[in-house]
Amino acid sequence: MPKNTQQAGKPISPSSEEVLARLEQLAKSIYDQIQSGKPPYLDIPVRTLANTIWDKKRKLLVLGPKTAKREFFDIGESKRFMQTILMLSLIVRARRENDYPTIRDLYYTGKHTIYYVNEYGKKVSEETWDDQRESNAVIQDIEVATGLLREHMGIMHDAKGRIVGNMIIRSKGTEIDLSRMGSGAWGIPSNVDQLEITKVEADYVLVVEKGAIFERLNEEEFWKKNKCILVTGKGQPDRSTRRMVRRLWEEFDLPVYILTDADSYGYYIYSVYRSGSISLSYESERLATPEARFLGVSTSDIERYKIPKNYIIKATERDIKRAKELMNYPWFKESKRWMEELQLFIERGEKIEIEALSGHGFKFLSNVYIPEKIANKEWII
Amino acid sequence: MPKNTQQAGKPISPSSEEVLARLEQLAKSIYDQIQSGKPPYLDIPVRTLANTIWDKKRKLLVLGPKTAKREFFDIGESKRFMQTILMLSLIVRARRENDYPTIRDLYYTGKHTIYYVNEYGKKVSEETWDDQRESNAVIQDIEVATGLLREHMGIMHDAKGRIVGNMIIRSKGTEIDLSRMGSGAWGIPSNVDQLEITKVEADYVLVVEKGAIFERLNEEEFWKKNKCILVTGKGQPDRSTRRMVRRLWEEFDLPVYILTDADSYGYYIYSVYRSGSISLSYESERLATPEARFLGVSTSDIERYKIPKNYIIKATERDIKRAKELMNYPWFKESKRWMEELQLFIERGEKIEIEALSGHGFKFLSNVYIPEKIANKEWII
Amino acid sequence: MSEKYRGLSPAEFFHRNKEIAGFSNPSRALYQTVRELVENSLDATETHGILPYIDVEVRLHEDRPEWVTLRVADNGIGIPAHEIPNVFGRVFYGSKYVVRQTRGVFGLGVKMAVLYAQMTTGKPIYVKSSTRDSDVVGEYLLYIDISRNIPHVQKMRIKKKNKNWHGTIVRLTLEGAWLQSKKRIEDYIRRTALISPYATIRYRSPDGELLFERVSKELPEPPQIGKYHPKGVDIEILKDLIRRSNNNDMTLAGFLEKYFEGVGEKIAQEFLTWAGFQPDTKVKELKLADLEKLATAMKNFPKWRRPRPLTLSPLGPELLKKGVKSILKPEFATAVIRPPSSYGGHAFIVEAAIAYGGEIPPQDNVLLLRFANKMPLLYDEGVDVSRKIVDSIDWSIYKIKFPAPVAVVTHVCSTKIPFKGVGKEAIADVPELEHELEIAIRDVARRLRIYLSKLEKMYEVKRKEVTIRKYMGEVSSSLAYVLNMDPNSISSLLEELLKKELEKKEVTVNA
Amino acid sequence: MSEKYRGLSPAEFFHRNKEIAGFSNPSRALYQTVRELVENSLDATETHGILPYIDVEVRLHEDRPEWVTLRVADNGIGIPAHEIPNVFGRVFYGSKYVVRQTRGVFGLGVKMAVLYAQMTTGKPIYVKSSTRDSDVVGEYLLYIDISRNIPHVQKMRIKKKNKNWHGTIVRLTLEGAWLQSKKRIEDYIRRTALISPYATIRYRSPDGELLFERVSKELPEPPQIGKYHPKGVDIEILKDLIRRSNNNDMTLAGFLEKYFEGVGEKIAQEFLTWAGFQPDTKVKELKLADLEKLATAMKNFPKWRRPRPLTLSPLGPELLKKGVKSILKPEFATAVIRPPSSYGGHAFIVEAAIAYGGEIPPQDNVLLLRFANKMPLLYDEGVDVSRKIVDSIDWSIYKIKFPAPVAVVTHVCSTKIPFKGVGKEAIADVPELEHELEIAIRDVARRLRIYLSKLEKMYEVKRKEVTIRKYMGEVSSSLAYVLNMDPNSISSLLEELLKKELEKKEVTVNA
Repeated sequence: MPKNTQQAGKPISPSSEEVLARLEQLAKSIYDQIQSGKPPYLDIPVRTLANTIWDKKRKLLVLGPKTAKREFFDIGESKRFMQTILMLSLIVRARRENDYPTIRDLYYTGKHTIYYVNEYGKKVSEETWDDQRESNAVIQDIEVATGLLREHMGIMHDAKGRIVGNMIIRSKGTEIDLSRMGSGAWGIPSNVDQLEITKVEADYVLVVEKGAIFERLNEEEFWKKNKCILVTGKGQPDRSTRRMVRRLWEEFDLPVYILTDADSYGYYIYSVYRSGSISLSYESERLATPEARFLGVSTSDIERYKIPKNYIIKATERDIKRAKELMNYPWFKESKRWMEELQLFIERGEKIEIEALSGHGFKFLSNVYIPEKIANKEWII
Repeated sequence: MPKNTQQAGKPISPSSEEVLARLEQLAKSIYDQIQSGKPPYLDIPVRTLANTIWDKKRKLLVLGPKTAKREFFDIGESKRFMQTILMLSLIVRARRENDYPTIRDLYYTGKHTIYYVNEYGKKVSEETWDDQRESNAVIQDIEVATGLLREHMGIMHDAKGRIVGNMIIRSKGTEIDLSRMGSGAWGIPSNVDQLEITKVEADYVLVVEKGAIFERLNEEEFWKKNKCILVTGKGQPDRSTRRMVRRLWEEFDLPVYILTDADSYGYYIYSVYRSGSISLSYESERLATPEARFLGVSTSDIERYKIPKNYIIKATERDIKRAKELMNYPWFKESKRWMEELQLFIERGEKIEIEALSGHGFKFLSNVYIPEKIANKEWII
Repeated sequence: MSEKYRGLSPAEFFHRNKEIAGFSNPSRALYQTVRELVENSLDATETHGILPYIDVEVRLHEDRPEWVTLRVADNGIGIPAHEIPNVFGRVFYGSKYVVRQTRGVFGLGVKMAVLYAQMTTGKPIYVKSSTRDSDVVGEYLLYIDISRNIPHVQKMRIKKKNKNWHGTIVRLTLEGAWLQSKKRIEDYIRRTALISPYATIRYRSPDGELLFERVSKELPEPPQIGKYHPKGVDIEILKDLIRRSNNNDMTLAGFLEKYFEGVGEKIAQEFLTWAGFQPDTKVKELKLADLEKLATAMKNFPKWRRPRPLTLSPLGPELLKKGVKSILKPEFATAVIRPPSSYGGHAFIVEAAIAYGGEIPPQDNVLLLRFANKMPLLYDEGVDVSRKIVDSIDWSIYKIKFPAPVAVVTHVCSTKIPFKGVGKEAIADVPELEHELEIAIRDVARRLRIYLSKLEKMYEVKRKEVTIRKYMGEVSSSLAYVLNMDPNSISSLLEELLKKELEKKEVTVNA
Repeated sequence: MSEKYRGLSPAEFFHRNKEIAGFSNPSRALYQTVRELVENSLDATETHGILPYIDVEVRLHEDRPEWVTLRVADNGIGIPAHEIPNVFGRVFYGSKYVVRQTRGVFGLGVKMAVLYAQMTTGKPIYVKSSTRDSDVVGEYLLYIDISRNIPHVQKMRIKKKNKNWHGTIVRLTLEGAWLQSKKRIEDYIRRTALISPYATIRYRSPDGELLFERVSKELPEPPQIGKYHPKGVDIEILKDLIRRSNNNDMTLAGFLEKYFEGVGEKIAQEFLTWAGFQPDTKVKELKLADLEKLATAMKNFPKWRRPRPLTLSPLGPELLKKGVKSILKPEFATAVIRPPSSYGGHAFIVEAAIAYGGEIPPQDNVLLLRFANKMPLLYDEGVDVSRKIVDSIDWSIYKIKFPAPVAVVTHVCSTKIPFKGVGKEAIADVPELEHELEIAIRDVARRLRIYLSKLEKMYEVKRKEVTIRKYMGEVSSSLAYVLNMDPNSISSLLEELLKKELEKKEVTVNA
């Protein structure tokens, strides 16, 4: 059953009027403090591990109730306060003028020099921000303070994802048939919530870590032969790819299978589709697919599929360290199978790539590995 | 006028029969040597700067007449000879079985262990190849030896490019309308030569270095308002993006404008669209767009568009070194304007990003910069 | 062929092996000569309660550019006329073979200078001296008879004193590399003035004149001659003391009480019982094996008292601070002294100072000035115990971030400085000494931290005001845009709120 | 208070300052004592044309674990019975105050050992010796009278010789840290055996016995006593020589010809004219200023001949190679000797060896074994000239890639080794010496390269065959797949072609 059938396929983005209202309300609340004689502050939900809660029932990371009081008159916070208000005004301007800036555009638009005299009496200067990490951080603050995703605010990013399959999407009044892309694919746009998914005829979603494997499976028309939606995020997935996968899972109740290399980076990518990043837990309700299934390639497949020794790559210390970190993620910790798999990876200190399966023939992946794994329910969750 | 009107839009890939024949011929020539009692060798065109010729008339880098005799019985070359023959057999197998392997698949498929006794009497072992650079190198050797591109041989790669505009492509019997992608775009496939471009209604091609800028311009429907084909390679372009741009230029006689950051990396990316890499000069007849025009952002635009000082990034030593290297490329050397621009970059030691123009407003790039530059013919070539 | 055997005089030995004493080349020899003469002059003054006036002059020879004439004059106790030839003309002759803190210890330094001068220029040393209680002045031109290690007087004059002058003037000419050593010599003089702030030092050289006037008339208590500490003796020292006692009836208990530092009747009895000796044994009757047993027991007995500091003469924190301030000219300086301690039977006292800001230039590492028995140590800083301690300290816990204008001064006083080598430039990391030095250095560092903290707090309030005003314009204009309001009205409200906020805080700092 | 002046004996001086001579602690003292005694024994043998037999024994005291008894016996020329007390009981007494290469130079080492023993254990040194031309054996138990620097004979026995024995046996007991120094001592003995391959050295210790039997009966030509080189003199040396000449009629020309190395009538005349002296001047009439002028001129005259190597006694390449092979057991070894050279009037000769493979373990840096006047140098390698040279060489140009099993041996012979310090462990980078050492080291490295090249070439042909066969299977099966043929038929054809190819090449190498 679809998780959210009433809204299946419909655009989810808040309207422009609603977006603008929420942004303006934030400014208003600050002005009210000033007018009533109170030192102004912002209440920002805390984005740290300590305020990140694992929702056992929904199997998601969510932001906890803690908030931080960012005071303008606190010397350690006044700059961040200023940056937040400045960024807010830039985003408001873009919405009022119907522009779609990138986060880099916002960085440049808000960056300028402040001249002043310092505590030692010298004339000096300072930038509103020095690098994009600062401007990005306040965008995140505004996201959590308003409950809006940056995409809803019209902020664009370098979208990497590709998708093909028997599905139709309505975007800007156009019907797009993702089964008629020829050798190409549809490039997933920044704001997936503005899309209407009007038709999906598939048994599952197959998400492939590597773009080259996607190209290969696409050229072979694997999605047609196996009745699936084929997606790639080309490595670590961007927000729009994750959003698309979640919508297919949530709104169309499609099983989601993730195919990565058998290494801690691949396992981490699965983790990003599955529950997201701890530091971005405020996003996970919209960007995570909590029931995503790890199809492969797993460490135990080395034995099961008799991968030759000279296809095996020695895991680095960084790989092992990363795997140990993953073992602390709740969605891995609660899974007996995942803990077994990670423990095996750590013990063996070996990793293999998807392409290592080609030792059994170029068609082994598409004709044997994927269908058999799905048929035999040999995924990991 | 189209450069190649008789073939405008038609698929260019050689047939499978022809591809197979050329590959088999290479093996036959080696067997003939052995049968006639000669130590076997391969005649491979040399892929170095010394055998790279600048075709002044066509404004292209081309391979010169030099070839290298790769002898099996030469201790320094026998492994490479073996690897070449091994790779040849893998590619032949893929063609015979209608597979589309990635270069990584080929790497794994051909990688196995050779056991032998060394000159000191010890039992040792060796891999057919140890990393993908080795297997890639022999793929390139086969390309130059047979005159086929890897895409013609059915080898897939991680394709990054996106394209939108008033154009229709026929692929695998499907008509794809690139003006009906909604907020998304069409992901350019690996083998562009199999595509038939059946209709193009545009005044020019705009190639944007950055994916995020592409997303922004696409969401704004810049291509509709300005009647152009909008392309991105997302940084350094892959072979299929370059091939698509060249086909639009060559077959449909469209001016091609390149938009990058104002730094030596951006200038290099222009260079790759323009004439390709010296080490891959054998590709340039198919992948280069010799009359590509550099639209911006240029170093002189810092002054012209009054870019604020705090938007300017200090160029690194690597940037300066790269710019000096670019000055030695024939297509830069022969251009008075390019030499001026590169000299200015080196002198000022400053760089700016496309997004720096957002200081003049979010719409400045699409409403002022690009249209004015094109109208005033302020590109560089 | 058979071997021919013969003895060498000490003068001949050091003539052949001059590098042993630090006279390895013309540059080092010149520095070393300056050092030897200045240190003798200071020993002749302050050790005897005289405020020093030292005059150092370096001149280059007109005709022979590689020749340097050095003249050092002092207002010290002088040297009796009949002792002058031996003091300057005989290796291993002097007044410092006692348990007492002095700069000179070997009875070698100035003789090496004399040797070096006569072997490189052939010129004799000129000495003029008069003691306080004498009515004559002695003047000599001297050589050392190297093969016999006795003075060779070329010229001598004893004349009646017509002024109340006392002191010593020494002049000699040696082959010296002035250009290569002038920086070190000036540093040495400057640091000597730091550690001797009660001294007036006049330094004239081909580069001009420097005058370091005393900044205090207060002299430290001069050191007294003391006794061996029982913990540091060996068999030969016992033999020597017994021989010199010249008393056939002296008991072992009496011997210990008379000849050793901090040994009274009670502790002597306790030790002898512990060691298994009869207290009434006659020392003259002790056999060599008994002496060995006694020496080992003295070394191992755990209850000896610590040596008293009577033999030492530290500066004290006030004088050290004055010296530091007058030479380094910092904005902040402080100094401390540690209680007396001992290693291997030798008493020692450690002093330290720290200086910050002012004319001290910021550097990536602590500027370290090391002293031992009031002598500046310029060479071999890298292997010295003070550098080891300074490098091991995390200076950020004292609020010092590098590059910083901070200097540390360390001073070790002892009857025997544990130098690492003959050049007397680096102090070895004897555990007891290292421990005391670290405590002293951290103590002054803590005091600097207090000063820096107060300084910081004063700027903190100012910084808050500056920072919030810095961002007020941005906040006002941004809010105004979003809310379609006038920026000035928002600024006014914020300004008002800020003033109220700042009134809650007020800080002053005494530098 | 007034000062009390007195003189110290040299023995008393070094008793007070034992660290100057390298006796700073029980570990170093034990090593230093072994070294002093072994070096004396070797000087007493090879310097006089005797194939050395050295017996070294280290024993720990049963009751006193910190006490170590050291016994060294040799078959040298012995010491005349009447000289034994002074040789062992008087500082600055010996037979090595001449211009000649010996290990001992100061006349101090063994006295320091005696001093250290008597002050730490109270035990006398035992000496037994007999000369070749004597019919008696002298035995002594000795102390040093420290305050007077004269020997104190506790027991003495002179007895008739009943065997034709000659040599010296020395035994003493000192406080020594055996565990901390045993590794160094064993290294020292082993390296001594390397540089003296004509010596048989037996080393017994609490860890067992090592025997290094001689691998050659060929002794190097012993060094002769020579004269000063005119370039290195100073005023005092001139004075001393003139005094010792005892000839009032000697002319300056005659003086130079008689007392200085490599000065004949022609060169003496030329020099005196250059320097502005009358050749027939009587030396006794020269004033001190004349001597200064003479010394300076002698130092600066550019045409003195290089010193002849009569005073030196290098090993020669054959003996050095034998020593290296017997101790390091490499697969390859070679050695070279450089022509005599000089610095500052001192003749020197440099030798070097290189060894590769065999029992030498691969290391990330060249294993360096340094020697001076046939003495192993174990400490302070980091500041030594040989280490500096070895580190500056790009060893890849000699076909050496690290980790590599390569050892370099350097040996400097001179009448005066320019040690950096008193410990006699590191040689200073004197330019003339550095230059010769680098040439020697590169020479042996070049010879190693030739050997490694030949080795490489032999393997090259073999490698070609192996390589092509290695890949033949892949080529055959790949071609067969593409051409739909049988792989074996292609392999057969290729095998036939390969055999023809290999017949064109044939190489052999003599290791």
